[in-house]
Amino acid sequence: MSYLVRRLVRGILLLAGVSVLCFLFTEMAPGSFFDEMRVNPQISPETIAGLRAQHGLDQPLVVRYGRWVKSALHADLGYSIAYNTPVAPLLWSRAKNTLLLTLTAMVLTWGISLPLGLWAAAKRGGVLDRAITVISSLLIAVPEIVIALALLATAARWRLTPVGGMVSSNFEELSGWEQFRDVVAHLTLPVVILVLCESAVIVRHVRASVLEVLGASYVQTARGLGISRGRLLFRHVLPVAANPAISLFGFSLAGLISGSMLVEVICGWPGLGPLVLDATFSRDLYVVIGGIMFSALFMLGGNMVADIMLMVSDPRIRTGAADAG
Amino acid sequence: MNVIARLSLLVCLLAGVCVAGASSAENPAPENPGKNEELQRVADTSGRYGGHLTVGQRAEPKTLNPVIATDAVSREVIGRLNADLIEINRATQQTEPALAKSWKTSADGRIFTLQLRRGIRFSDGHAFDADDVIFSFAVYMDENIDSPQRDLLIIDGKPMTVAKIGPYTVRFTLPRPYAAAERIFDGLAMLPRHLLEKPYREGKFAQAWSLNAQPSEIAGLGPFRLKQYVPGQRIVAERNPYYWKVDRDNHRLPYLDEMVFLFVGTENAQVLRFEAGETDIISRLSSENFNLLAHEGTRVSSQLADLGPSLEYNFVVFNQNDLTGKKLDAIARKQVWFRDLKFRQAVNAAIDRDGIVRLVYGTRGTPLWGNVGPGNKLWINQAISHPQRSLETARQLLKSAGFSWKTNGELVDGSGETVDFTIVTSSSNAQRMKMATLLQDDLSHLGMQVHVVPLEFRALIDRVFQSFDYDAAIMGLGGGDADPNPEMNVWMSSGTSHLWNLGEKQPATDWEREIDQLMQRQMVELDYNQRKRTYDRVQQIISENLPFIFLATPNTLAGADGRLGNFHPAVLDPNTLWNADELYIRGGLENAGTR
Amino acid sequence: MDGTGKVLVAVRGLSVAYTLANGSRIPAVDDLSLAIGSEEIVGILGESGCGKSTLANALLRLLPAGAVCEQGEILFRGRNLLRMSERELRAIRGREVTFVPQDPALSLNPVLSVGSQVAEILRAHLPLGRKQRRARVLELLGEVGFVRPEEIYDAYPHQLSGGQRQRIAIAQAVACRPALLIADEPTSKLDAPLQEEIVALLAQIRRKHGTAILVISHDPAMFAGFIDSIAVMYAGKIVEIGNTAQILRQPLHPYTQALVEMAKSAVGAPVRTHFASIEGESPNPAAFPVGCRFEPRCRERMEICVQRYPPSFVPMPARPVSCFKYGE
Amino acid sequence: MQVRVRCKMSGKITWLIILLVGLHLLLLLAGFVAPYDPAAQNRELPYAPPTRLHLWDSSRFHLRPFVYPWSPVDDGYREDRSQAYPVHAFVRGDSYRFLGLFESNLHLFGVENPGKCLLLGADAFGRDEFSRVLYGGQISVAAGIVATAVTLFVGSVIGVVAGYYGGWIDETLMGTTELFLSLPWLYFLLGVRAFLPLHVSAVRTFFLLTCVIGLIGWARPARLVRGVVLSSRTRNYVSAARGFGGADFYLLRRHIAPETFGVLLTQAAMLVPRYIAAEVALSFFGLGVNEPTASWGNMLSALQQYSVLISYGWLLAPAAALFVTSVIYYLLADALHSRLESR
Amino acid sequence: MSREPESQNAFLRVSGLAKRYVRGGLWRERVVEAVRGVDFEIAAGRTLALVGESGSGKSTVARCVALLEKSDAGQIWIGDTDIASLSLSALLPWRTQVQMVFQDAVTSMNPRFTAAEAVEEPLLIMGKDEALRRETVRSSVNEVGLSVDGIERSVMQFSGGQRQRLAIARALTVRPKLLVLDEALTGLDLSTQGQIANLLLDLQAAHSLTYLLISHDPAVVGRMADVIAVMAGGRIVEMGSTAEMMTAPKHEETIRLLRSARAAQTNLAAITGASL
Repeated sequence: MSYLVRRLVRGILLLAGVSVLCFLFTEMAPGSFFDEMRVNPQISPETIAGLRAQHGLDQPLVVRYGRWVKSALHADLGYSIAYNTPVAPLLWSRAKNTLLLTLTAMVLTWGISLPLGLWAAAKRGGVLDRAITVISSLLIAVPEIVIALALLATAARWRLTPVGGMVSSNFEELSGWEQFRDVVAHLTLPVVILVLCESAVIVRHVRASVLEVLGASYVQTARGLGISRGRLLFRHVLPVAANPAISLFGFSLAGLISGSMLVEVICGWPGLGPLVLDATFSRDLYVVIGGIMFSALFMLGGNMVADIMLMVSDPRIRTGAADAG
Repeated sequence: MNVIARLSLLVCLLAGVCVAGASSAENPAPENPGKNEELQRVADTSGRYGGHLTVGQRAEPKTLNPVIATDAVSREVIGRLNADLIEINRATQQTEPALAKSWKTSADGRIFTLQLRRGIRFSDGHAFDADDVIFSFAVYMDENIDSPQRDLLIIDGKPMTVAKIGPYTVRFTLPRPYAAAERIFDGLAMLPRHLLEKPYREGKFAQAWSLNAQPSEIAGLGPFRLKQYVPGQRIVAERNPYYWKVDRDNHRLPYLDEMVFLFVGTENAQVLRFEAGETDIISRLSSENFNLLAHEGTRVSSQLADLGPSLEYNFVVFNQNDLTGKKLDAIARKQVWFRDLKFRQAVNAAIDRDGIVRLVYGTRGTPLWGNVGPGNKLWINQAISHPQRSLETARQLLKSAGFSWKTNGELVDGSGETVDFTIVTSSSNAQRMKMATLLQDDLSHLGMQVHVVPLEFRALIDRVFQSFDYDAAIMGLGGGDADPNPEMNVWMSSGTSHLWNLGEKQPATDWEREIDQLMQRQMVELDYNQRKRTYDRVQQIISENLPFIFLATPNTLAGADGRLGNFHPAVLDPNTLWNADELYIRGGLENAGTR
Repeated sequence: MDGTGKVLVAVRGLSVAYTLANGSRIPAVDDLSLAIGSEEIVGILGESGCGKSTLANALLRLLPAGAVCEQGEILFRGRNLLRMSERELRAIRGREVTFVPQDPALSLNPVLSVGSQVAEILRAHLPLGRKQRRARVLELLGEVGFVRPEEIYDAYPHQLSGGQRQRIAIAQAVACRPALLIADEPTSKLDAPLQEEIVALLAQIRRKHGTAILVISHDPAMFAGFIDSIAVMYAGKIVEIGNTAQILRQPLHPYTQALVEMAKSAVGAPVRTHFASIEGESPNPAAFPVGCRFEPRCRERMEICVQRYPPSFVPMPARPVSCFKYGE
Repeated sequence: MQVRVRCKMSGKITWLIILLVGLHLLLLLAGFVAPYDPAAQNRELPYAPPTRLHLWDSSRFHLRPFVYPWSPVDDGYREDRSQAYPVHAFVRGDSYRFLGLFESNLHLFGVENPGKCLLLGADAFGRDEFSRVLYGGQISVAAGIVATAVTLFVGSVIGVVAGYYGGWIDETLMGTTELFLSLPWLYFLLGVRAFLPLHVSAVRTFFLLTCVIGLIGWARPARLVRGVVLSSRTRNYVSAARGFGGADFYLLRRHIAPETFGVLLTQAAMLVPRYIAAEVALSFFGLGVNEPTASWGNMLSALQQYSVLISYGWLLAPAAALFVTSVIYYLLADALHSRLESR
Repeated sequence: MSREPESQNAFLRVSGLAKRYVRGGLWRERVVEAVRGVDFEIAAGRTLALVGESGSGKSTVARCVALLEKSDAGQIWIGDTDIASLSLSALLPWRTQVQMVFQDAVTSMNPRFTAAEAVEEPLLIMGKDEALRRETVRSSVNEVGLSVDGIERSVMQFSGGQRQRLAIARALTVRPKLLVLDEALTGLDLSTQGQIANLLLDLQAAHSLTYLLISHDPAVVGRMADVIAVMAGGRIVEMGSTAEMMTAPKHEETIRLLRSARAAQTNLAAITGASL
């Protein structure tokens, strides 16, 4: 079987597995969407039971799963209890924003982490290397939510950037260029938070893999032939060190949808994060399951892209050569 | 790397997608009141037209359908787009005419005849009349729709009936006398029959007026009408040019051009964005955030309001539910203590309520000894005693109930079992978590081993309402209306929120039986003083028998941009937006917020 | 040294030592002097561990971590390489002094096309445009013996055979027409037929461009017919220097004698006869003998050999040799 | 230059280990070093800022530092200069169990009652933040390390097996990691909480924390380890050992698993602080360390409130402690790694 | 192709050996036929040399014979048993019969091991007790001419020649009958190469070992092998006795491979004046 076929089969199995486990997990979690209404003294249990029946929540798990699969095959991914609409459009309208945020963040994260990791490895033990060690430890040690809040507070106090949302409320009145600037301004803070939190880990990995490559004899050879340091790092070391980095990149691609949940919630970014988190806590099951399926799809795609990138970037893999004979 | 180049291209493309949006159109100027319109004049209001108000909401509304909306944020938006027949004035806590310009109550209090305003129109220009009222109630009462409001309209298991008497007259018949029945009408939005009858007939009512509905499909009688919904971001509502209220100078309300509901996600974000000037109004502030905004805020100007005690009451409830057949033997054993009044009294005596007010509410709160707090001026029983914290009293009570102490200070009951129980509370509510920690410490002075277990909200609800798998819980109730009627389900032994012992077939104790009778009586009693006396007695019984051990109530705290006029926050929900039609921006057409 | 032209590189009294993690010092090259004339091909003959690779690396100032040039100087066109900044060195490396590495399998970057790896050297040193570079690379590839340079240009190292890879390495090395090329065991990892081709290629490069070459090998057979002079190295020191014919025909040092003997007997002997070899192994650099370092393995050892290191004697013209056989 | 760096390496490792031992000793001896009982509330002093140590009073210099008590004012606290409390060493105070063994009430330092020496200020309940950081470290660091160990153990076993056997085993296991990476863990946590008894003892909480984290976290290290194994399984010495009839388990144990140490070390240095901080999230589901027991995670969760974070900066102390710990761990892992490499 | 009929006392007989590698590509898979229809046999106590360019398939043959890889087709007979058809567990006893010495001792020993650990590894795997292991390691190490002192050092601290000796010692611990020497003499100094070759010759005489020698060095092959088989493109293109092959090679590949060595030698001879 070729790689792609194997991968696709695995992907389908994965999606099936994820959906089954999602249903089991949601079954395990206590409470249901309508439970919040129980606290309201003015709503009767009969009403709640009626609503549950209306949404088929009183059906056995297998029946619900069957219905969901049917709906998933119609590309609806189930029906949101809270929003009273099919899940897929609900998700998609927000997924676009999530992608905008996470892709920007990812591009920046890698754009920053790669050179930094390279530099730190090249000047091992130097000031930058130490600074990176300390700063990345700081970023890893402090919970993301605290980092995010601190940055938000700074931005709010000094009026550096808007502190939430995706566009200003007068967005429609702006000209095209102003609209772009407006989105960028709103994007800044969540992106900075994401970049900080993500790069802490990536810089370290990049540094480790670059260190490994720096010792390779072809790097010594290139150095001996008078290739300048920067050129050596970017042209000669980086493409090789990229291999482990690409696996990591695969992770970040795979985590595109799910990775920014917290930041989206804190910054009020209108992405999947707030929707799915809200749905999780309000037990709007199908939105959660839809969100998970969505991110599982991304996970598959991300890992696949990473593997393909590996093939593209590493001619040894690409040409399927190696140790024959 | 090539890939990165491609990705950045994708980013640009996506940005393009998101940037492309509709261009805005100018709002129509408010139309002068016509002759045939029976408008309501708000005598003491004046303001100036223009501007928009941005409100930060902690969550995204789920629907714009008033009949099926259950969550607070949806209702907050819906409330601005719709109007009721009779309203509760949040400032006075009294009812006043709205779509019904007047009403008459029959002597036995069972028949309400409402005169509707003539000549007023829905926000799409379509006229409003009795048919709309009849249609609305048909929908609310439809069993297949399971509207949360339906339960309000069912009294003693029988629905109230509605009849059209004339084009502008409707009559409501209650199955039996019902005190303050007119208050029910607040919160029952009148629906446009011309728009909703079709989906209703087709059985698709629940799907109607979802967030994705076009503005043209939605019409209401509220001060604003839907202009735009951006998923995950905001709802923009624009002035309803046909709104039925005018100000002192006969200018048609509302003053604001637009209201923008921003979905900010969290309480933190709500505060941050208010602080940054991105939103203009904020409600349900915690005392810490209130202090933050008061002391360190960077807003150019803001008006913060501490409205004093709210209607919310926080309490500890011990699990006294009937656990037979529940396989919860460990809890059943502990219920011997929980059912012992002296035990509860001891707990009550040991609680440092002042500490709660200081540490949890930063002094912006009030200790509570009963279910009606000082915020509810009409109904509080001032005679209820406020005993000071006394560990000595608590120890005496425990001793007299047969408890004793081991040498290491641990409390044991008569049979030698260590008093050890858990308090569950919602992990998303920082205040109640703090109360639990304080309580734990207070009770440890009595030798009780108390464990605090924070639970995610629905998990908590599940335990308290369904599985009864808990020892004690800290919860909060109230806030909806000042009237005793909404409390029926809490205090009636058969009530759905009779938390300490849910689903009783009959009252388990004499005092519960007495409360049942008193509550029934106050419900049919039409005279305020008579009702007050009855309800005072209920409060008395509760404070003596401690089914709940009351802790404290937070103050209602709200804030708004300094340039917002007619900002009159109230204790009742919605604290800040109840008079949205009267809010205006001082000093110009531009919004005060920085954009 | 009877080189043809003026001296290109002069190594004077060079000592290189490694310091290990435990702090012990290991001398790899000890008070070594050597001169390479321009357009000259000099061979360093010695077994592994004798310090010949360290010498080669020292000439390029490419010593691995932990190795330090402790003494001496390396004069390249009169300028001391040991005193140069990294920047100055970079201008020399690859441009003036280049090298062909030992193992072509490891010395080429696995993820870059070989053509671009050659172009990299040009890019680093010569002000050529992209197109010019490519043309120049193709020319170089032709020069090192590729029939279809265009196809090779875009190939990756793993797609090439060992010999082809070594040709690429040579193309890299000669890309900027260097004055000196250092070839450290350029053929030891190659199949026999290829060794010959590479040697021929190196000889051709000298012929065409007048590049001085320093070849390092353990096999005297490789030097025959293409090297001008040979320096024999043993345990960090040069024990004998002379022109190739002289050394191979009449080796003076017992060590050289043994090496030449082994090489001569390598082929043609009957099946299952024992190979000629020198008993024992080269001494551990951490504990070099005080006296002659070859003494423990020497068939002609004398008393004095144990006591001190033999100075350089010149028993024949231009044939310095460090052995007490020739003096004292 | 390079030489000196190398020589310093082993010295560096020694220093880091000494630092690390010191840190852990400090946490272990929390009862002695901390001046107060970490659960003792001072309801008069909510959010009291760190006590300032003084050497000068209005008139003269004192050799022994002393503190002034905080007195509450409108928007915070002011020092009440009317009375000074000198700081004494080896004082009697709240009792604790020394090393969990015997009762003691001797503390490294303290001031006389009613004075309070709150080195890092107080939390919402007026509890001494300094004492809580020390006590909290005991649980958090242990949980972080054990959880990391569990994660890495599970991750490396699965990664090694997947990378070594390849084929359908690899497909299956890597599919499983993808599955695990995409599951709705929030729901899982809710479910886990529902199945547990309400009150979970400290030991079981600890066990639970580590299990939950380990269960959720193994997928990433598994994939990283797999990569290393993939490249190392084709090495000649592995083939050689197989040629001697070495069974898979032998090969894995003797040859392949040691190759993964480098990756695992790097991972460990990153995961320990991450996991300690992860308790912030877990405590939301009631799976964290419950009040009044301190842990760095549950202490940090107070900072999830914006107003607290802004107004009471000293409550970041556990983050600072976590930061210091993680820097030491990271430097150590890095040094060990490069030592392994240079061998 | 000429072949000496020695089958009556052949220790190893290989017939029709084939091995394919499947390389997974993104879209499709590629099949590389490394070895096709290889037949040869080695008499007990004799040496057969497989000669060929890198990539000619000789290493694959070596790995198949040394039971490191499973062949896709063909038989490998040792006595009456086709070991190619055996299951992994049934193979176990045969592993003591066939051992492999790799080209680069650096890569064939785990750098984390000490010399003693490396040498005793086969015994450890076979579950021998410690005393026996120690004794066998001692005798094997002695046999390859190394001192037992210092075998607790890391293998990385040994020189190339010493490591190759260690590798041979390791192979000897299980008393094999057939040694597969995969370029075991390549990349060493002349002196060291000579020493190791001599050692191998001595061992062969002492234990009547059979060698399958993989090499590209005509000097080594000419001295050590009784029979030379030349491989190209996964097949044996020419096979014959060493004398025959060295003096009268027929196939162009043989000529190419063996000529070059002579060329260098001719040069040397020309200079030194020695005669061949």
